[in-house]
Amino acid sequence: MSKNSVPNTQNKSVISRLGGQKFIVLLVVVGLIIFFSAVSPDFRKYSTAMSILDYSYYIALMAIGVTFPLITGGVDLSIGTGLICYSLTGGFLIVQKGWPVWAGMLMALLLSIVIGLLNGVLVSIMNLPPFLATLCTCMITRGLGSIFSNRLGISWPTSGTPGSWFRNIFKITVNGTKIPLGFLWVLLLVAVMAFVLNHTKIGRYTIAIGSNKEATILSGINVKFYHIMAYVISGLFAGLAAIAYSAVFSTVQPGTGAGFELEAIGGAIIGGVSASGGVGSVGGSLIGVFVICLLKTGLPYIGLQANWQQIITGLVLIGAVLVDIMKKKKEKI
Amino acid sequence: MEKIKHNPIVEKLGFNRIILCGVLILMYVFFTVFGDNFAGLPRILSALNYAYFLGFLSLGVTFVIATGGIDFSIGPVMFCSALVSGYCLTSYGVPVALSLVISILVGTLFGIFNGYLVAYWSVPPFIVSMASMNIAKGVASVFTKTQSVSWPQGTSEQGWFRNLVKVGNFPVGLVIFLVFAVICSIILNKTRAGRYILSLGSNKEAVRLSGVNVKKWEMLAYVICGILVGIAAIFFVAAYTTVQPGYGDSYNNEAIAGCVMGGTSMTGGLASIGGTVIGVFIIALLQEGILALHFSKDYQLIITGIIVIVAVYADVVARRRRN
Amino acid sequence: MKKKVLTTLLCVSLAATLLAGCGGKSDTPASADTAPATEDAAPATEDAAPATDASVATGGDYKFEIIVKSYQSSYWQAAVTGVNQKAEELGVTVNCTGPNAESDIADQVNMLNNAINNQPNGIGLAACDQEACLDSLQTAMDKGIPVVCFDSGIPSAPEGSVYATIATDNYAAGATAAENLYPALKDKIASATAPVRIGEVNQEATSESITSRGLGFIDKIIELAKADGKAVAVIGNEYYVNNCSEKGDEASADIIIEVAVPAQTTVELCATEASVILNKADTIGMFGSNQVAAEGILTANENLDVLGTDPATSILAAGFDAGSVIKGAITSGKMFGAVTQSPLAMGQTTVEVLTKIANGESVSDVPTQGYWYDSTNMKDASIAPNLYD
Amino acid sequence: MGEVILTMKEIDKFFPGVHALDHVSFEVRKGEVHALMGENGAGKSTLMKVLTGIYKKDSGTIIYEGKEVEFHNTREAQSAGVVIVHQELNMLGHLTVAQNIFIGREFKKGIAIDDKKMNEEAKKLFDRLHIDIDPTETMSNLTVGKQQMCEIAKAISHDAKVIVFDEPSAALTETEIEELFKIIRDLRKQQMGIVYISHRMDEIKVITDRVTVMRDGTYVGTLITEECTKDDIINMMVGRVIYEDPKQKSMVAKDAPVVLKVEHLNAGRMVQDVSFELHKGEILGFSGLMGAGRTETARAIFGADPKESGDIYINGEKVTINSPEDAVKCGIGYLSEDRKRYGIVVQKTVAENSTMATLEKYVKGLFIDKKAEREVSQEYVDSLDTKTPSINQLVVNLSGGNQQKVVIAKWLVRNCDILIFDEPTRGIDVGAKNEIYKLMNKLAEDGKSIIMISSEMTEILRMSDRIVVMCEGKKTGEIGIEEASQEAIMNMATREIS
Repeated sequence: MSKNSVPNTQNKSVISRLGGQKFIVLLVVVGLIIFFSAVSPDFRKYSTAMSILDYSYYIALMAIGVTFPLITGGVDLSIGTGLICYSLTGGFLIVQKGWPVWAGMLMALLLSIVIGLLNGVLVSIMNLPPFLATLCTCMITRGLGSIFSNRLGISWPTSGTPGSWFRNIFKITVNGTKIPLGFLWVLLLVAVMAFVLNHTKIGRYTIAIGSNKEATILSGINVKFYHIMAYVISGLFAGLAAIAYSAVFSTVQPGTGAGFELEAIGGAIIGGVSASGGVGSVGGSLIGVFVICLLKTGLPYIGLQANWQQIITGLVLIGAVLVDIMKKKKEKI
Repeated sequence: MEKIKHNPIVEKLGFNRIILCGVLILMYVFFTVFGDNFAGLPRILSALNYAYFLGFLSLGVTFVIATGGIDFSIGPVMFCSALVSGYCLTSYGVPVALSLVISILVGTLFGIFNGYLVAYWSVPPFIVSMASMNIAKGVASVFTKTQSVSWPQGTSEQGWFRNLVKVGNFPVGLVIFLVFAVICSIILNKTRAGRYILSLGSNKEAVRLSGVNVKKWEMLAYVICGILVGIAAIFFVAAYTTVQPGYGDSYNNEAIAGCVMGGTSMTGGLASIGGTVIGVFIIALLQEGILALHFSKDYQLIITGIIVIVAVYADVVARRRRN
Repeated sequence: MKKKVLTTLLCVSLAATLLAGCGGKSDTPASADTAPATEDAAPATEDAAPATDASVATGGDYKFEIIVKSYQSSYWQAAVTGVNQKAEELGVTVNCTGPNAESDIADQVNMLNNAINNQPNGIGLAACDQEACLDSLQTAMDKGIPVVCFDSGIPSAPEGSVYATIATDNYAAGATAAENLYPALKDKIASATAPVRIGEVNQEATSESITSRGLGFIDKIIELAKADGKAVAVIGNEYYVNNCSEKGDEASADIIIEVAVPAQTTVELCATEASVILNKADTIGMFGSNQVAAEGILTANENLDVLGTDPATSILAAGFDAGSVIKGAITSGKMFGAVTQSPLAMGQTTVEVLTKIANGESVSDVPTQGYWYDSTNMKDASIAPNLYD
Repeated sequence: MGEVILTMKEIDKFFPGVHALDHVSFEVRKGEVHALMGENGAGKSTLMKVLTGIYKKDSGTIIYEGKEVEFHNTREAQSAGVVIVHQELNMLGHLTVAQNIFIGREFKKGIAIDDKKMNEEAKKLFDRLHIDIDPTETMSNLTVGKQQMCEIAKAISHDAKVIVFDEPSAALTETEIEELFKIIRDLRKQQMGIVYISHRMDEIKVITDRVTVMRDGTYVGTLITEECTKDDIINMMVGRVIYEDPKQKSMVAKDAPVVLKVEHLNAGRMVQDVSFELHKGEILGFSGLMGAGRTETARAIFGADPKESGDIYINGEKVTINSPEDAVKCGIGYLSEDRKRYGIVVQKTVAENSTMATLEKYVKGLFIDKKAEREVSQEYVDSLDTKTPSINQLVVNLSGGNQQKVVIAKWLVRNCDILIFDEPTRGIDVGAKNEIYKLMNKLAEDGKSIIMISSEMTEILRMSDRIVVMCEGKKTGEIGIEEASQEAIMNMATREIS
């Protein structure tokens, strides 16, 4: 028993497995890109890449955020309807109440933090199952969004009109070439949140809670606070996603948004976040999101009728998770 | 207070269920007082229309949640069942009775698919739901060529199936729904299937090590859910005629809410069919009442969310105190 | 016991605070309907209502229920504004409701049943689905509540239940778009050596109004092209291909009409479908058959920059409905033009007709129109009032 | 022994319906190892939890370093120098060793956590304790023993003045216990006050200076370890003498038939080429160190885990067992070492748990015959003397020993001929232990065959007719009870196989 060699090799295999999962998913992304490019010449255009990026920001941002509750062993289902709620609120204040754009955006972010806080309190202090608590806030944000905006669809200032500067956060045109600034932001945020997850107390305790909540409590850590923080992060990123969504799609309609969270969570899980908590990486979540986004945007390019796209997306989802399950099963024996 | 709690009936149903009943009655009184023309049969019938299909969905998902799993493909699968069978009826001339069977069959197939992946391949239920939700929508659109399907009107020759909901003003659907609820309750509490489903929701490994084929029983829960979702589809079209491909998600949350409000634990092992029925009635009454108060549906969602939170929190507190 | 009291208190206070959150807003649904009326009344002043005849119906103490298809797009907001304006003018009470999305058919049926139970003097209905409401219409008739359909008719309604229909002929409106778009493309088509492509994005293939517009556009293009001796083929979504006047043969066609319908009615999928078509080198024209689809085309163009008003260098896009995004695009030359209906007038007419029925006057169907507008005529008195935000 | 560092006086603690601590007093001196003993439920852990701030006391005083204190949470206690090494391992499997040790008080560099420094500090700590563990190792990759060492290292790293060991040896192998004792002696030399909670009498004699005994939430007395005998301590704990000596000879008839034969069983790293026979009416002890592969062997036989190769014969007939279902059909029952996770369904009643393995027999038509179910479970509640208010009680509310009896009843209802008891008395107090032993003997007498996996040498020697010893996944020896001795078994259990 005095030999360290046995656990050491095990350790390496675990690391390689985590990296491996990410690596496989990355390969899937590359494979999908190659496949779509081969089949459809239009897919190869720069503008297509721009579109895919544009449509991926909000899902990517949500996925970054939701990685945290997922790692605690929870989930946040409220981010999808939340996104619409925040965007509606911000847009309503800007368009109907004449607030400056920055103030509307700030308000959207504030609201997202409040909803995140509510989720955190429900889960951490009131001990409700995360699935359920966030299901309720999902319904609540859906309702609130409609009510805050008087049930009106809201169009954020379009490009060319005053107040459209916020669109430049995500995309600027230099000499006629469009630069996907938003993607840089997403990468930057991934780096920041990966740092937070791996090198700060918030991240460390997020993993600790997902790993063994009781033990974390007994280590004298203010678990309630850090547990809440995971949901606040998730909420805040839903708020950021709301701004990205508004900047890309302009018009936000009440009653929508349900389903966004599944894309984000699905992306995170494909990217290697364990549904039972403790394991996951922000970078992996991002890669996972691109699998979903590529399927969504790529399938129309190969001339597939829309209804088949959904079936294929469903099958790919199961396939991605099954590969992981099979691999774990093999390793176990 | 303590005395009430130890009354055998109360103990059997659970104190919180009794409170929930009270909430239901209070809500009715409230809406009658403040709503427009709320008293009377038409409102109740309208609320029941909503309660039927939602109720069957809730009953179904109760079994899945009892195993500690989750299924939020139920709404889209319900639509898929209604669309596929309805398309057979309207476009291929399949008789109504057979179409109804097809509807249940489609639901069952999805139940088998979900159950097999969860139980035998250990795919997390969350992922399975997500996938089968997409697949259900896709299959429905492919099958119907992306067309909505309207089932025959009550006045037409083929409209007899609407009698399942009501004959004249008599709510036949209520009777059928309650009969199914009783059957579900018996399955859950009096049969081997129910015993194993609840037990494996509480401690799957212990049940497996007792020599029980847990995979089979876990899958069965999803299949039962599928069957009930198929039935829900029938009641949906009998009340609302038209279904469109690509929708149905919004009913997931309400069905799960109704089930959980009634005391079924999300972590598995505890389920109450009676609670589910009350929960569904609360949601249905709420949606009718909110309209009668001239509020938008948004308020219904918010209030449902709050009721679920309070109900579950009460259960959490009660359980903590007991331990 | 202390703990129990405490927890109960907590529950109650939680519920109370959350409820208070809603309670505080409890006056909004009522005002939600009236607020836009007062705020947005300015752009659409009294000189609006081009489609209504001016006969004044004096309102009594009537109560009407108005049910719209959804609240999502500004189209419906304009309709509600019209309803409220007219109601105020005539001194009748209206209560506007509607589901969150046009796809929430069941919700709308519930709302209709609810409206009937409220026993109003009349109901104005923009039905999401033509079949789902029939039972309820029967009930309304049995109870003697008159129903007026607006925006979309219900052809199979029980005899006598619907007193009047105030609707745009969507098929004709779709054709209007084709009539205006085709001449601009004509030269390019004539000079083209290879087949050219005209794209059409429809948000869905199930709503009657959207499919009619889509088909109207396709059939008109086919008709116009044939007159010029060009062959047309329709490809893409099965429903449209099978229901247009002539699907043609893709191999031999001079003009290919490609019809796209996204997997779900979400904005980003509309945009994706649009960008697929816009990306094709042979595309010369686009049509988005409702606000979401038209905005999807514009969103897709954000990255492609292929839309414009000059057929020689860019793709010409036609939209449907108004709203600030589409209006902005037309002003800035991104979009060639669009068809707008007159939801404001439609809303007003609906209340007027309902009042007339309540007064015992006889009424008849009022057809409304789709108006083509582009950067040249947006300010015209006949068009401007219909361009809601 | 130095001056008194910690005094707990007249501590009172109520839980709903229970007077958990009834005016308990306790003291620790610098440089002493003070054993705290008592049966399960005697209040030892509760007392320590009051000390470290996990529970709030209802009355009484705690004087620490001459001042009255009250810690409100473990963190306060830790920073004052009072730390506890918990009975259950409180590790965070997904984090590294160093991250675990410094959880809650990470070194920081700006806002970032300084993992490098943590690794260095952890390394220093391990060097000080002469433990060989890589600080960057992921916790879940360590053996239970190493994990325990990490826990101790973590406790010590708090600059502790008082360390509470709550049953530290429960999961350790003999060699690891030796290591642990070395560390404890070291700490004692450094003038720390050490509280040592354990059930194992032998250890108490070896390592402690004083013994305080508790019973039913009350203080019974304090003895100087050197001046008392095991019997004295046990007497104080239970009020009666129940120490039994090893079994002298096998109770199995020479010609008893072989009911279970396992040949060349392979299942992963932990089960390599295991072969043995089990006779009718025999109690076959499986001994070995923690991690020797005994539980894995049992689980493989039972079909709970997949096996790679090997044959199983029951009553001479070859059988295929791919799942617990198959095993149960073959008449094998398995009582897991971890009752809560693998044995009972806590949210079900005693009756429902009793028939869990046999439910198909209690079905009338479509429905469960609840009357028959009640009858049979009542029968076994009576015959096993299970202490439960009623058979409708949820098992979660029963004590460990009684839960174990419910699990036994489950297999007896099934009428299994072969029973595998995996650590049957873990976490069960002395009185209940004896009852389980009696029951096992009776079952063997009735012709049932039993495989008993145990890490307690005394238990093995007391119960077994024959002993199989395993080490690192391989069977390293087999010995009849007549020849068996602690030394002989230990030899085999540590035998290196190349």
